[in-house]
Amino acid sequence: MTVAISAKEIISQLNTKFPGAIEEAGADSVLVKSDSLLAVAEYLKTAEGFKFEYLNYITAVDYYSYFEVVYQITSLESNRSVVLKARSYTRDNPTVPSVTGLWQGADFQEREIYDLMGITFEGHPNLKRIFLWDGFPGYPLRKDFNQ
Amino acid sequence: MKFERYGIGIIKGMAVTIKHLLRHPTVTQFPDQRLNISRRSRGNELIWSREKCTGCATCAKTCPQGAIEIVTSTNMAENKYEVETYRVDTGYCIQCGLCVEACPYDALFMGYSYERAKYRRAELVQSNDELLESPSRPASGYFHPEIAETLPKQTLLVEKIVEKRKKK
Amino acid sequence: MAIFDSALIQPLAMQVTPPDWPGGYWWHWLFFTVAIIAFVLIMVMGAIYLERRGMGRMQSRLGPNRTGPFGLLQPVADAVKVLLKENIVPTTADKIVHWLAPVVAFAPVLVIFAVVPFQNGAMLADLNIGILYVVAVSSIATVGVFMAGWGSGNKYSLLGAMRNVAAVVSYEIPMVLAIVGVVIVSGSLSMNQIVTGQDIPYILVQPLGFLIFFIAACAEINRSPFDLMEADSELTAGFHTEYSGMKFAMFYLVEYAEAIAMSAIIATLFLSGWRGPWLPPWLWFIIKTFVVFFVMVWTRTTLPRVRIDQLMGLAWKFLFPLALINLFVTAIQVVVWPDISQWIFVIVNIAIAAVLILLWSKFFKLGQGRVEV
Amino acid sequence: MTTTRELTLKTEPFVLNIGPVHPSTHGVYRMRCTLDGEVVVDIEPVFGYLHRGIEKLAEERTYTGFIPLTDRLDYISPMSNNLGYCMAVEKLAGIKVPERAEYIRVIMAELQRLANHCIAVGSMLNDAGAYFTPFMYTFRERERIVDLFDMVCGQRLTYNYMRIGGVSQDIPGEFLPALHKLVDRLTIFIEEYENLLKLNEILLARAKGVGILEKDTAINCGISGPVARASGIKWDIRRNDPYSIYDRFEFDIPTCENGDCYDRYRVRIEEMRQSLRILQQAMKQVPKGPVKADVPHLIRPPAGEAYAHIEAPKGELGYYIVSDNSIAPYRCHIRPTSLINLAALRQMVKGWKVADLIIIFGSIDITMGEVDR
Repeated sequence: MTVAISAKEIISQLNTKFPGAIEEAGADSVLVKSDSLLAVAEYLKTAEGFKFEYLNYITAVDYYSYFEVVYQITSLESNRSVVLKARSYTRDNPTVPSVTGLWQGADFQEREIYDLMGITFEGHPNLKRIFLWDGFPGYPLRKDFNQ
Repeated sequence: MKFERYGIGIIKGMAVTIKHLLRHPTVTQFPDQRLNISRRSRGNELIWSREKCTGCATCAKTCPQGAIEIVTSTNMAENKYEVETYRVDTGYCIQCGLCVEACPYDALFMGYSYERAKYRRAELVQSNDELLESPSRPASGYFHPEIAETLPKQTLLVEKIVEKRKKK
Repeated sequence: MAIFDSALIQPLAMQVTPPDWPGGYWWHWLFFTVAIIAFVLIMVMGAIYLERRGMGRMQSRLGPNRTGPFGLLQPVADAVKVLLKENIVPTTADKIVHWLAPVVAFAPVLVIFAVVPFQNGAMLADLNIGILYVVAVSSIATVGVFMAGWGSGNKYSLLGAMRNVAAVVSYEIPMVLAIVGVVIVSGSLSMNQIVTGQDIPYILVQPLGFLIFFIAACAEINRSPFDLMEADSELTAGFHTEYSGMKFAMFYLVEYAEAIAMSAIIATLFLSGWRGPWLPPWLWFIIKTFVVFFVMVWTRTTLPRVRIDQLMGLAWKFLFPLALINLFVTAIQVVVWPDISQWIFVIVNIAIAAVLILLWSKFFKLGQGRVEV
Repeated sequence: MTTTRELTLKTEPFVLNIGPVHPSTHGVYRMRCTLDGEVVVDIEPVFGYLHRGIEKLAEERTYTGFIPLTDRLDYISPMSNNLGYCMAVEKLAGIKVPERAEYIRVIMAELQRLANHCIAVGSMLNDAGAYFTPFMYTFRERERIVDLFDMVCGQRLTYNYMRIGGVSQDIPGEFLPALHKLVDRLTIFIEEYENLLKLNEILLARAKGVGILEKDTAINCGISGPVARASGIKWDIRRNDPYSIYDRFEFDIPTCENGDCYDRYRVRIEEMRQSLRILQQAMKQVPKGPVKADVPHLIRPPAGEAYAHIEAPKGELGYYIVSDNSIAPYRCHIRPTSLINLAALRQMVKGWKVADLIIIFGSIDITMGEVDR
């Protein structure tokens, strides 16, 4: 059974490793500051005892005051998973670092989020619109998208 | 020893196809031979019962496509709602059957008929009397088990091995 | 069948000389030209019907059964439909080449039938180099196919045409070597004499040769599993992607006429042509042609398509050495033991063929083939 | 066996546009391929031809009203889509599903897996070039399965059968006997189908060792489902994160080592066998009882978020739903199995030929409805 790893378990380790990187720790999710997301993700992917090498999905939610990007990563060996979250508090040009370098599977999903939610992923090699055409006005999944 | 590379696989495959040459084909020639469709078939058109409908508009609220339009007025004399217009845009309808499930008064049925294509888009918008049940548009047993029992049994491909297929 | 009877009494050594018809050569040529064209068209219709119905039944469907009794008129209906279609020429096409290609592809196929004996001596021209003529003429159709691929100005067409040229050039060699085996045994290049010499069908005397010839013939006329030129799942329709209407009909005709021609040649070379008991010879010939064609339909229904490099590998690494060995073995048999009953060779050759195929199958490997880019 | 580029002639690369309208792109997928002769140098996938904005539509529909739209995601396996979505909402609202409904759901999901693999295997082999025969056979069996879906829910493609808290209607009385017959029939069918192409030499040459997906790449790309299992990742959500009542059944997770096209085909066939095993166990145990929990039609789950994932036929299908305690989801993200499985396509096809590109693409088994959403 994929045990959602309790955030408390890793929060202490992450706090010692990356002081100040954790914004908030929920019941089964860890909210990471977006500028330290890459470092935390890489640590979780490679560090012994974690090995979260499988990226289930990336998605983004528009909460009006901020955008939240959600990553669920799973360790296939220990059968545990954890949800990472990163927030971007601007609406004009929200940016989150790209994790394509860590997980290749993030490529299309980040492009999709960029296309539909308008979040720029810094460091993405090919950040173009994926479903809609170039020059499509607005980002449809944003809550203030006007049809 | 595996006979993987001496043409054995090819010969085996060719035996399968030649066996099929002698079997009866599975297909049905549609306009001539018709199989019985499912008793719960969600057919082309919605069927509405004027008597049972109270105008509560649950169906309209449920419809994910917003294809149902219902206009009611109050009949003060009998103290109930009177349905003035019941209009379904079957062009938008996706035959999901949620309206039939939601109807608290069993006033809606899915259609059992098929081949109900129309020549004009405007004809797809049906209202009031066009929606009533008629011999050409029977009601299906979807969510109405009492109707399902009266309908003919569905032809199952797995049961009906083709030989007995009769021409209608 | 009175007209054929006069042909029957002809001496076997007549070579190029047409039979002694009332009115001379010209009547003979006129009759057989008309007969061949009619034969090809009718056989193609039969072939299309057989293929579509047979394939349908093998795929547990019915196949066309609406037009005429048992759907027999379906090819006619198809022909009428396709002839009434608009003729579209792409703007990027090379107009002249695009127009000329179907003609270039179609003509040689008809010409092949000039030397195919429908009955003893019943043929347009009993060339003493008949089989050589077939080999020479049948490759001309490739030029038409390449013209179609090039002239269409479509990348799919070009890819298909290139594949076709590569395949035909490669498969000519094992095909000719397989034919040479037959020629050595029969001692003649004339199609009619090859048939008259076949007391035992050469499929038994030359089992390996038959296999090689059949595979090579399939590859040359784009029949599955070697239908790379029009691979519908890869190249949509290959070289005739951009063809419509009458010109497409020509290509369709070529495809089936080629298949019929190859079936006829296989029937002649390996299945003892028009010879057979009870039935009239021409009927035997048609039956054998259709049997061979049915095998082609059968393989088409069952087998997946090979890849282009595997196609080449099969020709050069599998068929070519086997054809050479077959040729040597046959030559030795004919030269060293010319008087032994052929039945002994039948047994020996079948054994040799089985051993060779098993041996080669063990070492020959297809697959892989990734190129580092 | 890889040959280096230096050994061959230098050629000019050209761009071939495969799709969006092409017989083997399984919908409206488009690949802009750079070819060097026949060799694929690079591909650039282009999506979006079927984008309907389903995630946005979900925000404008009620929780129940979105179920019919999930049918339209992966239209080859709508039951699994229904199941995944309903499970996500149940997780969000904390609804307990009745026992009988769970069994019906499992039966439907496994039948759906059979139906999906029928299409996946059939169309992959059809892409390999066997002229529609494997496709016809599997499609015939799919029709038999779809008959049962038709019986329970009245539609043959867009089932809309699962509901939040159960299923829409109880199965009719004739369902279980028909299921018994179907399971028997499919067991026979799979054996016969194995004879058709399992050891076919041409298929082995075409598919074995072709389009290898390494295990590390597969994990890194987030590949799931049969494609991942063919690469040797023993990962099945039915076993690793048992949902519904899958922990009550005995079944194996078939895996292969090489991760080539042939392994993907083998894994799918084995999974069909395992699905039949689950069905055999499940149909004996179906208990009596209600089939739907008492859930209001306009359900308002408490504010929060939930991610539920199931092992859909194509891989991990997940729904991430955020609720704000209204009648409609605040955000509904669908983890698109097909889109994520395509992430490794570029690495898989590089250096292979056009024909391989088609079969590799076919072996991944995608549905454009799910890729573009």
